[in-house]
Amino acid sequence: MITIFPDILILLFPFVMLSLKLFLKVSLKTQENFAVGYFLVVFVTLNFILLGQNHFYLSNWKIDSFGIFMREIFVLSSLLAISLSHNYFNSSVSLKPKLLNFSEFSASVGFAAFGGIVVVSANDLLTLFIGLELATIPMYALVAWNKRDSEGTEAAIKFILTGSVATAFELFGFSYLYGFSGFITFPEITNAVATAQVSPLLWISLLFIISGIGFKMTLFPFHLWAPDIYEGAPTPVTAILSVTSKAVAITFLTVLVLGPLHSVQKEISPFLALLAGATLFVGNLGALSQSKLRRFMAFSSISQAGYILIALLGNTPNAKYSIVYYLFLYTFSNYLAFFIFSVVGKNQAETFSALRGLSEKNKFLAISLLIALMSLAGIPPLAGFFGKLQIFTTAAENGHFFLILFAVLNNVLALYYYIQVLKSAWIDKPEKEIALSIPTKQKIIILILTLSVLLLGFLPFLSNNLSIAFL
Amino acid sequence: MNNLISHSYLILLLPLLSFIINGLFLCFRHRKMAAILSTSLSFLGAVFATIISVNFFISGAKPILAFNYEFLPFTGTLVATIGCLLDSLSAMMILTVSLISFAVHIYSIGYMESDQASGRFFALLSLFVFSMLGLVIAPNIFQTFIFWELVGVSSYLLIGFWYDRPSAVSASKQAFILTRFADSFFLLGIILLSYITKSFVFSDINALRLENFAGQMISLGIIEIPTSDALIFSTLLIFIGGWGKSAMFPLHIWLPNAMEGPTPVSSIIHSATMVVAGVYLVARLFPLFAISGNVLEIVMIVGAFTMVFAAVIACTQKDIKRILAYSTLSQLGYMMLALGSARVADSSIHILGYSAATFHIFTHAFFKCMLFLIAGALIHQVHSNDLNAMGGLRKKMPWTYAASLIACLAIAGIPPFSGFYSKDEILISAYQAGHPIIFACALFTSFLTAFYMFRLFFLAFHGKMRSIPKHPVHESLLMTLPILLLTIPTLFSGFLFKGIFHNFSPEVPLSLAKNLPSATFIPPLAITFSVLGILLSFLFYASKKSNPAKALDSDNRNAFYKIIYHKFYFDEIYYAFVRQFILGGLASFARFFEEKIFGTLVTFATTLIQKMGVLVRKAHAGSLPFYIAIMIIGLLFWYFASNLPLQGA
Amino acid sequence: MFEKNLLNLLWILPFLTVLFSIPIKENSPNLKRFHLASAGVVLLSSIYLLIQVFQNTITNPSSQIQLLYETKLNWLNAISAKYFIGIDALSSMMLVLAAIIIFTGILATWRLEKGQKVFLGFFQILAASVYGVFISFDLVLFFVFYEMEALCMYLLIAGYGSGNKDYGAKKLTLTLAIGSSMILAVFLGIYAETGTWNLIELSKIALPESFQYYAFPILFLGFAVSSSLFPFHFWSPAGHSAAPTAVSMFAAGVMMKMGAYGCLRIAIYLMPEGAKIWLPYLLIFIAFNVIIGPFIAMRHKDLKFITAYSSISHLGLIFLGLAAMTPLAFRGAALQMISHGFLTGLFFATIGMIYSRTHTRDITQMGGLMKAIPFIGVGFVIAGFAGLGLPGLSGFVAEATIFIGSFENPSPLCRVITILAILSITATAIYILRCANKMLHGPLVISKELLPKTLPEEKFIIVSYVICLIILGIFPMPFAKLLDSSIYPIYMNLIR
Amino acid sequence: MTLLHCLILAFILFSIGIYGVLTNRHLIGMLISIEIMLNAANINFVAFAYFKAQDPTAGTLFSIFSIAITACEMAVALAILIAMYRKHHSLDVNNQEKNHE
Amino acid sequence: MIFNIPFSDILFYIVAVFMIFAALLAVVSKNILRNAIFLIATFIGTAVLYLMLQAEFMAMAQIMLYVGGVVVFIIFAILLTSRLGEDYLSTPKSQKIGALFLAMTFLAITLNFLIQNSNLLKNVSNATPADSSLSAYGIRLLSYAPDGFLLPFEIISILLFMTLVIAITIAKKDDKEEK
Repeated sequence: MITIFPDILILLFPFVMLSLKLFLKVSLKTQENFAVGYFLVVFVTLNFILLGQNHFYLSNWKIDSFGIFMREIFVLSSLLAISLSHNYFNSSVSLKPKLLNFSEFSASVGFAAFGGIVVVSANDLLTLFIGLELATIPMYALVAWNKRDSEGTEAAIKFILTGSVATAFELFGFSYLYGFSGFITFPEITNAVATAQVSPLLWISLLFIISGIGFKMTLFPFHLWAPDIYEGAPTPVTAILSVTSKAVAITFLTVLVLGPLHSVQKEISPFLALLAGATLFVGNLGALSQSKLRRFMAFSSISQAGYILIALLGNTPNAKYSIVYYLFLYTFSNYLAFFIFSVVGKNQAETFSALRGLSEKNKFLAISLLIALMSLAGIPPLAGFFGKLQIFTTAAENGHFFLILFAVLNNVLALYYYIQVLKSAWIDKPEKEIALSIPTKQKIIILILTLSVLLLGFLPFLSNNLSIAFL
Repeated sequence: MNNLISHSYLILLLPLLSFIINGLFLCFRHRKMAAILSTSLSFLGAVFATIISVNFFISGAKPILAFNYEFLPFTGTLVATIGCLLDSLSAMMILTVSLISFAVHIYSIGYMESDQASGRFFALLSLFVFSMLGLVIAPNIFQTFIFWELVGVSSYLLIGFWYDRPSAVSASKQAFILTRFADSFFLLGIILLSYITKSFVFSDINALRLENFAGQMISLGIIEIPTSDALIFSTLLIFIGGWGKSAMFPLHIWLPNAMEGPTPVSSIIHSATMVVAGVYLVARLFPLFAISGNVLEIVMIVGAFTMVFAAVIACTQKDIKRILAYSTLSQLGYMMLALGSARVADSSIHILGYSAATFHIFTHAFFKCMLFLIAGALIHQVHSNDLNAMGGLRKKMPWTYAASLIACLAIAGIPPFSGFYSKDEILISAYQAGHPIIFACALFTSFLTAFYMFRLFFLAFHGKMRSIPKHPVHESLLMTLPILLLTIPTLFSGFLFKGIFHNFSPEVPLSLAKNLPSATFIPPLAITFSVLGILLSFLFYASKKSNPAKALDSDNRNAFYKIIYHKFYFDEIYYAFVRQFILGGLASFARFFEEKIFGTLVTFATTLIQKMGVLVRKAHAGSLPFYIAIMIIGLLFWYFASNLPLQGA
Repeated sequence: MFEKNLLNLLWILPFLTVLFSIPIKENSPNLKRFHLASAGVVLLSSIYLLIQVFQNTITNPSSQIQLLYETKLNWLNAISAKYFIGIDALSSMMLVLAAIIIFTGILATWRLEKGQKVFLGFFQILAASVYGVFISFDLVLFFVFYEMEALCMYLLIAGYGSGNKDYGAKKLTLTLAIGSSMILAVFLGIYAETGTWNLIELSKIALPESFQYYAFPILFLGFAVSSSLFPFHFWSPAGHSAAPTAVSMFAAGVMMKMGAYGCLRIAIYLMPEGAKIWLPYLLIFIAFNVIIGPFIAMRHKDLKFITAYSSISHLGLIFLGLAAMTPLAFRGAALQMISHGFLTGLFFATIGMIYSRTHTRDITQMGGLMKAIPFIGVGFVIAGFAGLGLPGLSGFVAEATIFIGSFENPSPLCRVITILAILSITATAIYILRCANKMLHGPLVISKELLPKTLPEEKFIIVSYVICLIILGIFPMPFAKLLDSSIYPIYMNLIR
Repeated sequence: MTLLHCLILAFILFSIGIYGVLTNRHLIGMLISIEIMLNAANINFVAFAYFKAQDPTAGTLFSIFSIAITACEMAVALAILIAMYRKHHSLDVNNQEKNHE
Repeated sequence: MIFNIPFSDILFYIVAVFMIFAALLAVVSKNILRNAIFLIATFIGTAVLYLMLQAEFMAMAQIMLYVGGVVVFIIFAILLTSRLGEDYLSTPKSQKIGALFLAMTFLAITLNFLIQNSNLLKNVSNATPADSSLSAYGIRLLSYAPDGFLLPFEIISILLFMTLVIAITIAKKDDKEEK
């Protein structure tokens, strides 16, 4: 019973938060503490679930190891996003007005997390689709959360319009998949794909589905929205977008590609490989000459999406394992970077020049930033490297050497732009002195994240625990 | 005897000790101590060397491998060792080097007295002696190369001893680079030779027979040649090493320039010992050279040409050290010529050439060293190298005058002085081996030698003082003593040791020349030429009618004289070559390639990526319809590019 | 057991040093003392290990690779990567080299005024990374250590360097990253082919020839990037000229050797067939390094550029040794790695000392420094002599071994390049003497008061390097024999 | 009336939607075009359900759900539009095209 | 010949043409309110099509949800945000041509695809005759068997609730808190 318990907890979370505001009228601080505590409890509960078994609830609600780990990632991401948003609700940050409606905000975050959980638990196309929308629609709203900031609403408009087109793609894809197989439940689709003669209907459905999900996962060339939206959204939302949203999308693809479409994985792999290669290349190119941190992170996360897509080229247990492992490490690294940016951007716009002189003002932050960015760049012994190594190993087992070579060479480009950021923080002298203060709570979180990024890759703890569950 | 031999490592150890102690501890603050230590160790060394070599010759002159330490094994048989080979040649060289080094040490105490850096001087001098001794006792060619390089470096350091003088610095650089240039061929020769023979040891190399390699081929990269030819080629390459070190034409230019160093250095390194290393090398590998086709002829021609060439230049110079340097070149040419002329036309060997060359090494070392010391003494007094500043020193420096007369007579080849005997043998050898033109050249050069040496002698000591020295002229004991000491071998080494050198005969795998023509007419002829030279010189420079000032005037001369005076402009050619061809040509091209061609490629690649980055950045300019359009285009793009079989099978 | 723990400590200790140095106050003299002590401990342990390995190798000679003091722990089970470290002859010598350079590198920053804590911290991480590279025998572990240096290299150069430092630092870091990317790709390929990362196991498996055909050049060139083989040498002049002294010493002395070490230890060892196919063609690149390198050095005025191109040409000799594929040439290459480590360390150390006094590296603006700072001048000259292959110093031993060894390879191209390489030693002499003469000799240009006397720690640095150069130059035999025990298995793989 | 006809109709509607979304400067106009595209997808579902699928109920139900989802999306979109209108007083696409880069 | 065509086909063509025209007008019409009206027309056409495809429930839902829900939303939004009839925004001709080209290309490619694979679309399955009665839908909708729709049904209720919350949050004025 404990297996379903966390799902129910997350489902209840938005209602509880709304109740807190509407009926109990508790203060913002209590709300924040409660939300963080709530997700912590869920995270801990998730860790108690026995791994390695498949559970089904209501026939179609599937909970397996992959699902549990993805839940952990969604919960973790929500937890971190809510802690990150603390500053933004309490004061004006980054020269933008402060955010309002915390309870609705956290409720939306909770809904998005639940959407992710739906995606990973889905056993039919419809649930999958609804889950995806459940995870996406709150994002549209979250981007627009700062109504008093015109950039935010503008970004949200772009986001929702392009997103709806992508939804149309997805629907088309699903309709053809349904037309091809005649069913919407996974076991039947699996059957149809495996036994029936594979027809172009399947391929066109895949084309549409991948194009649609490519939007959410920021695959080339459906990624164009990302920089604008990442830039326009409030920083915590950007962080959620780059982690939860991406995690949901890759989960969606994993559930499909390694689930019903498993038997045609070989045929899809060239497509996926091309997508991955193009995505990470374009992401890296775009990041080369940026000056705004969030926009920069957008391109960075585009290329990360390319890397993570590579994992789908591998065999089932390894691929799932790699995705989970990578997402864990990516979550830590990415949030670490965003936490630092939010601290730095407290009283100024979040641009590269805001970082200037960081190493002199605050060594701790500067070192954390170094660790975060080098982890994203995939430099050992930091976490990001091991995630990438795992992904590459997975793909290598199926012989995608040229993609791997291309991807690792792209790492050099990535290194270049991460170094650009580091240059601002470590080398450049500040233009004007702006005081830096870190609240103790954030300091602790940054410390924890730094240590995780530093150690989780090199120490075999996480990797081996995950591998026991999968392999 | 065996007891002594077992301590033969002392030959190397004593100077090395002196170098280390001086270099590390005494060099800066205790320069007097350094001088004393160095000199006394050098004295010990000289005594030890004398005992060893005398013992060696007395006990029958059988080659002994005194010690042989493994230095670095390469492959099975190819092992680099550091050892000590005592045979006639090396014993003679040990004796020469040690004695001269001792003399020069004493001399240097006086000569370097006022120099603040004399500690360093003695350290480096010891280093040189160590290296030179290591070179002469080498039982294998690898050790030869090691010490060959070390003498090169000590020569470099000593030429550039006064490193704040730009001329000294550039001379030292030139000397090092030119010899290094030759050495690179030497090294290549060694590697080629050792590749063929699988051994570095002289006894193995000298026992080679070309016939053993019949039918074998070896690739030199571009071409494939028979192994026997490769062997000959490697011999030639090794000779190029000697070519540079012994400053044969056209690599000779460094030697006169090397006179920028302190005079004791010139005397020991650039006249008596190091520069004969090339000759020594050829002598050491004589059997190899003998079988190697025409290499000996090349040796002979190079030697002969350098001999005449240098002698001609020497006749016009005004710098006494340069005169002596050209004289050294000329004498080295004699030696090379002697070695080369040992090969008779019908490819038999006239061993007299070999013994004459070694004999001349021996005698020349003493009298030339002495001449340099004398030159140093003169320079020390008048503070100038220029003959213009000298003259009439006969009365002020009587001992020196007497000694220099002896030395000049020796080099001019007047009996009974040592030079006569050795030079005589060279002439005979050249004549008997059937090289009449070479013989004529040698004879002519002996005339020139007498002329230019006495030109120097007369201009320096006779006539009137042409400058007023700042200090009163006197003879210092420390400087005169070694000069006088060296008169002893100059006087006696000729007729005393003539016999010993006749026993110097390496095992040559060729038949010895027979039916040699009689050469009894040569000694008188040679003496006549020498005397003619002396007389002519007297006529020009010392007789009543002569006008030294006019004789020394180099400006109002005809073109021919000027060309000779400017050493046929070889310095200028060298500098032009280095600046225009090496630095301006090759190096500039290399840098051009690196920076302009290759660098442009790299810049292009990075710019390309940057530009692509800008393009991608520009694409995200914020236009919503554009984004949607790209999504549609993307869908269509992947329709075609995704490799999915969309058109059905 | 003690040695085993010591070996593990080698790479852990630098990290611990960084950790414990965090509470120490910035600019406190204890900081550098603490770091120096830690580096000293590593140095002593590495020397101790070298002696142990030496005794072991001499007492039990074997044709197999002799890995001592192995530690083998399960690490990343998912990809069956192990924590597998050990030491053999080659790695023990490289360790000592690295430890000496790290130790002296810390000494060379003794008078750094600003940001010492960060500098030393990053420098220790660099140290850990090279120690790790030389002792790890698992490809993942190896790569982790190999790539770790990218973490700190940029900041060390861009933060503490001189001149066009940001540019140089980026060029260096990114070019090296290209190399390590190539390496990683091939490692993954090897893993996909065999399912193991264990170097020892892999050496017993013959990889498929077609795989070797594609993978070898990528792997070899990947390693060669950090050893600045043409056409990947361009980082070296820019990077070295920008780097601070200690980092230059490290980069040229150790890091560039890591690449050559990898070429020998991994590329040639694991892919002998690929090596046989490709190395003859790679000789063309090597020719550039060996022959054109010194000529470019001749044309430069900046000391660090000269030294960088000198390094390029010397590393070309290492590659010549590797490409000749004879045991003797391999040994020469290994000797050259160590020898060049010392001599280039000395070079960059003296250049740093000179620069700290003259504030210029343009040799035409200096002169007569021998008068003012004879100690440093002598150090520079000795480094120069070692560089041009003077017998008695280590350079000669290595170069002669390489030449003799590579001449044994009968392939025409190899012969031609060997011959040209031998002849190009004159060019080396030209630029080194030109440099020494312009800078040290002649009349003193800068007034003597501006040139402070040689400091004790500088004397120590110079003396220790000179001792190393001389020991290796005069007693090469034990080292050669030691290296042979590591090289022989590699050669056996090649002819199997 | 065959499956093919229905699918063709759906694609025609989709293309019209594409044209509309690309040419309409009014944000609500764009939304309307997107609605047409989504509607086309639903036609597909129903057509497949009628002509081909083995589980026709599922297809029909799917399209009902998708209508609901679309409605949600529209609701949120319009909410954002209204929020934006408050700020900008315009719903012109061109008004918000700032040069971001 | 035209009489050979069954009635259903003729009806289909009529409906199709109607829908296409309505959709075109909904897209190109210059008045935003008119656009919305034509959208209704399109939806009604779709509903008719659904009826022809024996999806009565679907047709009902289409009318209720789309016409009654979405379009009303849209019209409200139009009324809220603009003054009637004054909202015509002209688009550059080049953009129109580009869009037309893109749309036609898309259409051409997709139609080509369909025609290429038309054989795949012919095999009409008659595995189970569709039980399109409302109760069948209802039972299916609330069943939690493996092919039941209870789960999506529950989840979509959450989705709707969420939409409610966030749409209100986004659209409402924050006057109270702004002070």
